Amino acid sequence: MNTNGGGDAYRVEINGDVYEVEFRGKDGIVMIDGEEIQLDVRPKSVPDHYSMLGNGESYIIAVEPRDEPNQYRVHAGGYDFDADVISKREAFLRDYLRAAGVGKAEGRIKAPMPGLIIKIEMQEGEDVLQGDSVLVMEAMKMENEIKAPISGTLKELNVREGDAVEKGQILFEIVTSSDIA
Amino acid sequence: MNTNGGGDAYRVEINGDVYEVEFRGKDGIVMIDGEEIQLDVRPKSVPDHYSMLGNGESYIIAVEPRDEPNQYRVHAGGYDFDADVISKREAFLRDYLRAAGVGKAEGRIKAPMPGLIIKIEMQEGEDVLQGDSVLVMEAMKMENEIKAPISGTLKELNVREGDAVEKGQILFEIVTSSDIA
Amino acid sequence: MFKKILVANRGEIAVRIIRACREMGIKAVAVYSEIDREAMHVHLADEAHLIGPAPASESYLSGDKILEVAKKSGAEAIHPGYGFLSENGDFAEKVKQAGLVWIGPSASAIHSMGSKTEARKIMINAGVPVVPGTEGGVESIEEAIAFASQAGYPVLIKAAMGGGGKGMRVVRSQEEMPGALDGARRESINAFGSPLIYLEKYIERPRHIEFQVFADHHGNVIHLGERECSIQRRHQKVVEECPSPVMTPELREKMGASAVEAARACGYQNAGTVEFLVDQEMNYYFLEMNTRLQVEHPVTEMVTGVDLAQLQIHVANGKPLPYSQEDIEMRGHAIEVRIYSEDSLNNFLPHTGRIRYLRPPDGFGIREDSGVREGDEISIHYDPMISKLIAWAGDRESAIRRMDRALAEYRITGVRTTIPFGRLVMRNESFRKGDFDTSFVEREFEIEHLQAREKAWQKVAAVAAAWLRHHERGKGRHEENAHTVQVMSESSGWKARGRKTELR
Amino acid sequence: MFKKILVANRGEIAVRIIRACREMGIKAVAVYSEIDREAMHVHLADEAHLIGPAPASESYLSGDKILEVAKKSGAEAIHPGYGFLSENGDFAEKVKQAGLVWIGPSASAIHSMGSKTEARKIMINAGVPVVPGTEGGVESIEEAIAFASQAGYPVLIKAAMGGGGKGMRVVRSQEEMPGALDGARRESINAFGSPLIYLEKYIERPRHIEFQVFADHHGNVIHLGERECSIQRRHQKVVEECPSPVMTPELREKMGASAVEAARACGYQNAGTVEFLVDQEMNYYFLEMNTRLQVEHPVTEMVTGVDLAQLQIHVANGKPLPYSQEDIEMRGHAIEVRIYSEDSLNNFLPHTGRIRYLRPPDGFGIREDSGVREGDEISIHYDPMISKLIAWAGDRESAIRRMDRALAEYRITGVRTTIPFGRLVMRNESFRKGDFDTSFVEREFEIEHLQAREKAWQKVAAVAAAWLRHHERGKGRHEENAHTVQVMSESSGWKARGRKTELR
Repeated sequence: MNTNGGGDAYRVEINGDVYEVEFRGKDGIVMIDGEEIQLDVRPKSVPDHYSMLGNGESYIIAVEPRDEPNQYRVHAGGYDFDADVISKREAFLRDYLRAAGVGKAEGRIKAPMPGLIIKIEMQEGEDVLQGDSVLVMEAMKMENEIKAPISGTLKELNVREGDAVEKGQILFEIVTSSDIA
Repeated sequence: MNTNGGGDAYRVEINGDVYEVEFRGKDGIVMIDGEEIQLDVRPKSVPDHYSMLGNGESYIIAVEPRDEPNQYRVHAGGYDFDADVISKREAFLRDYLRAAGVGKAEGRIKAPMPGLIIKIEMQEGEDVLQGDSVLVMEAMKMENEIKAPISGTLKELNVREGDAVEKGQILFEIVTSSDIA
Repeated sequence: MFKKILVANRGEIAVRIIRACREMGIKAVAVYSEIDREAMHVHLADEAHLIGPAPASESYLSGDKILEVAKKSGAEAIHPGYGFLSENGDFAEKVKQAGLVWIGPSASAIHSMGSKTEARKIMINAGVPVVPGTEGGVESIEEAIAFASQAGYPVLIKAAMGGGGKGMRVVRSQEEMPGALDGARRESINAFGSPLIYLEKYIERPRHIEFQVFADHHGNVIHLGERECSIQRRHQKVVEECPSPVMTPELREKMGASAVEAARACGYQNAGTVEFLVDQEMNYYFLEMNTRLQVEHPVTEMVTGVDLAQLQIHVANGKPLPYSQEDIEMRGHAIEVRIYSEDSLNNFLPHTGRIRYLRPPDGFGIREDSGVREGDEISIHYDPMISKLIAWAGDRESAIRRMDRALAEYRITGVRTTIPFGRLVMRNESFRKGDFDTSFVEREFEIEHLQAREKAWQKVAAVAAAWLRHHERGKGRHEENAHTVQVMSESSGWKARGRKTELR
Repeated sequence: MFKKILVANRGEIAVRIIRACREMGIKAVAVYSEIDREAMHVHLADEAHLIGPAPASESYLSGDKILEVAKKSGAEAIHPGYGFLSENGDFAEKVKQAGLVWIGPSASAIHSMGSKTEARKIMINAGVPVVPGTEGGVESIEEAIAFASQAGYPVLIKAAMGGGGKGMRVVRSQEEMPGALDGARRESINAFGSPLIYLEKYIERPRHIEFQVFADHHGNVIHLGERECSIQRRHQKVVEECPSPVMTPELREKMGASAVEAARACGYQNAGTVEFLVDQEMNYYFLEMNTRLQVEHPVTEMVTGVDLAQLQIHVANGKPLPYSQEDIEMRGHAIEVRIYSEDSLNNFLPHTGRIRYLRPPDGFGIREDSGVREGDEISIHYDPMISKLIAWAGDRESAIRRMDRALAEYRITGVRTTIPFGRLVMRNESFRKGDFDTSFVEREFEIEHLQAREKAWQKVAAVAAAWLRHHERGKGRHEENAHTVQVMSESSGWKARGRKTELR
């Protein structure tokens, strides 16, 4: 599958779309979903920015420093993309584990900013639907509803009304039935 | 003269004007020509910039990286200033040496940019007046006359017509009569 | 003319006013909180004075400290900007009593318009159309339900002292009423220090169109045309334009006359904005009057050519308006996109952090009003607005294309922003046609739509992310095995690395 | 409309054209030399192709390579910008023969106007006033001296194929003639590949006023008012404005009609500029016609509201001008200051180097057309212009104050710039009064004047420089004696450092 021994091929997932990207040799040849691109990438002298020429097409890309090792927030063309990049090897492993029922949906909700919990709308153990408001945080003088990103059961509600929370602190977890099974 | 032992006082020369600046203690008290200023300087997170509050007055200052140890090119208020900063100790020494006839006027002319010498207007050993054109350099498609900054005798004309020169390379030296004496 | 003005604000509006002062030859005095020592308004001002800790209540809302600085620095007038003390009539009065000039309307006009209920009464008397609503504040849930039953659902709960969408709730049925009342009161107390709320009939799918008015101290009142501000998220404007795509010269004349009437009715002076709701049949209703310079004032400036901030100072100095109504001419079209530090992929949640890189676009027709620079921190203490990007062009279609081009060029890293959202608005079919209302964002921008970006750019992002991962792994390995790599011939380096990866 | 355009240029004008394409929904193809891989125009374009090494003769002047890229990329038209191939009629012809559209006038118009002597003849025939001069090129020193004796000194030597001040010499007496002829020829050969020069009567203290003209392919020709370009150093414009402070509506109509006549006389199409010298009695003389977009076109755009770059593409596409002469309305006043990488303290010598920090000003009325960004290198290979800063306001006085404010806010480090010079111009009494001519820079800006800056700022600079020296010494010592310092109590740290200094 990969003439270079499998180490230079990646699976990239953005908004549910999956791209297979493979780097071939040092001449800047990249295969993306079977299409060959002559790629020239230059890190800019300014923070986070890269200039890319792909078959002559010109792009400026900015990439945010990451919280998670495989996660990249890419700014391209005025849009933002959250990309998950794993090597082919990791992808095989992940697929295998998922097929075997191991692994967990991403139901752990973190505080998106520092703030104050002013209202909790649901109780631990309750069933929630995607989009339900679980709690209300105040930050920057605004009330912000924190909604359930997936449907499931509300577990480990780690905060109480009046708590001050730090950015990134886990607020609650939603466990799907497949997680429980 | 200086309660801290003389190490925190400086003589600054800009465009022929001389300022005496002394730093007193750690509370940001600065004396400039006898006037007391409460000074708060903060290096900015961007290159070369500093924010200064002096008795409540606000200034943004940028300072270029230096070629010479005592020389600072300061951008302030949209203007550029070439400042020469020496400590009081160095100032005493310089005054003493000058009085004793040691030291040299700054008659060494360097190439202000990389370029090509296309014409030499004067010969080594000739007497030159301040403002006389000594040679013509071409750079950026323009002919640039290199003029004598002081009057004196042209010595060590180190370049010939057709030479390519690097930025900072010494082109020639003008020796004043006092230098010779 | 004044020699020195204190600017009682921070961020882009403080910068805007400092620049107006500079251009008029007036010294500008900034005030700052402890975390704002490095803020842009401090750097650009002629003087800057510390007024307290980060929380606004102890600094930018502390009128006494600000007055103290004004006296100490010898400022003759105070410009409040928008937000903070700008619509605080008591402070305006204190400024006057201290012998200083308040750059804004009189305390009584601020008080009248600050109370939504009183403002309604004045407008009704002046013959300006208003939305049906409760005559005064509503205290009990029964009162609220009684009004809603009579006027018919949906109704809107609003904070009597409010503004900017804070303390607002739409109620679509009786069941929603208790929770909505609670929430609105809580926000109102937090934001305005008052639990007073009132109810209005909720106009379905209205447009939000406002008129810029200006009055001097000599009885002259003019308007400078309208602004279309229907593109809102969480009841907060995010894209504004001038003129409105649905305005006709006839309607402009009629609504402009109402706006001037509204200003006259409350004895108005200086810059103000009369906000109207316009329904699908182009009926308009007085919504409220903002007694200050508006965030979105630049679009009016670009189209009329009038510098509103300088005009405020001019008028506050007692000079007559240099323009009559006939002098105000509108040319071309301007659009503003507010760049907030928010994650538009994540429900517009405010995003705090340090701006690592920031470079706005430039070129013909592009204006940026910014309050922060590279290296600055977006903290939880203040509004998360980074800047306002404005595009002017000869016609609306060209202005939209120009804004789209500019947004694509804008580079910010370190915080997430509303730039991607702005681009999607510029490319939205309904927006391009001018066919939208205040429900635009919730109707057109389901979270799924926000995430479904141009696929071509998504592919580029995928390649870039893969390249980075690849490159980082290369680097990591290189450091780890520096010795091994060095003894390899250069040409076989890549292959060696491939093999190494297999082994780990 | 075109789907793809190749931009045969670099720097700010390439960026300007790429943006115009973007805003019209057209793909822009950039070309670049080896040292320009990281240049701004490459980043902003949709496509970018390498065309050769750094020297312009092997890249941006290589018409064949550019045509090759145009074919490969599928571009339908070529926009040459200004400089490089923009006034090369042979290349314009080649483009046409390759089946592509040249965004500019016909090869014959370029050839006619490119030869200063032929242009003079055409203008004389068309009844446009010209400066007395030699009828053709001058080869011998005798011819030159004969003309000068007849017309009277001073006379001006000019490169027949020239422009931009290159190959130009003022000769005030017969003794100066030989050296001046040599120098002018040398520069002309280097810059334009031709030793052909000619002589003109030198108009003492003239103003340089030029008219923007526009012609479509359907016989319509209009002008878009004038630009005042008298502020020059080394015969190169550095500050321009629109309108001219001395223009009257009557003179504008008269000169505008001459400009339109000039364009008609050479069968002109697309954007062009007719340059006039205006003497102290307001007589005007045709100087030359530039058959391309002008560096200073933004001031016209700001005042007329017309996007000249977009209009060029529109007209080249064969569409009729969307404006008649009556539609062109001038509003307010615009000033441009060119930001060059030059040391204004040191005889405006070009300054090479890497831009360490760059942040332009912004706000109402401010436009920046930039070709470089932070981290970019100003090399010896190309023009040292960094950007053009433009300020618009309702009147000239306000535009000057706005420009002054903006220049004071502009931050660049790493290279020396014309920003301080720009500020001095804005604050110069003669400039403010509009009382100046092309000798302004040499008359008002002796090197001594350039160095004598505002003393208040000089004092600030002195304190800053001392602080830095002090701070650096502190730091150095701190690192050296980290151990010693650590054991000292914090409160006595400074005193200890003082003592340490004494000992070294």
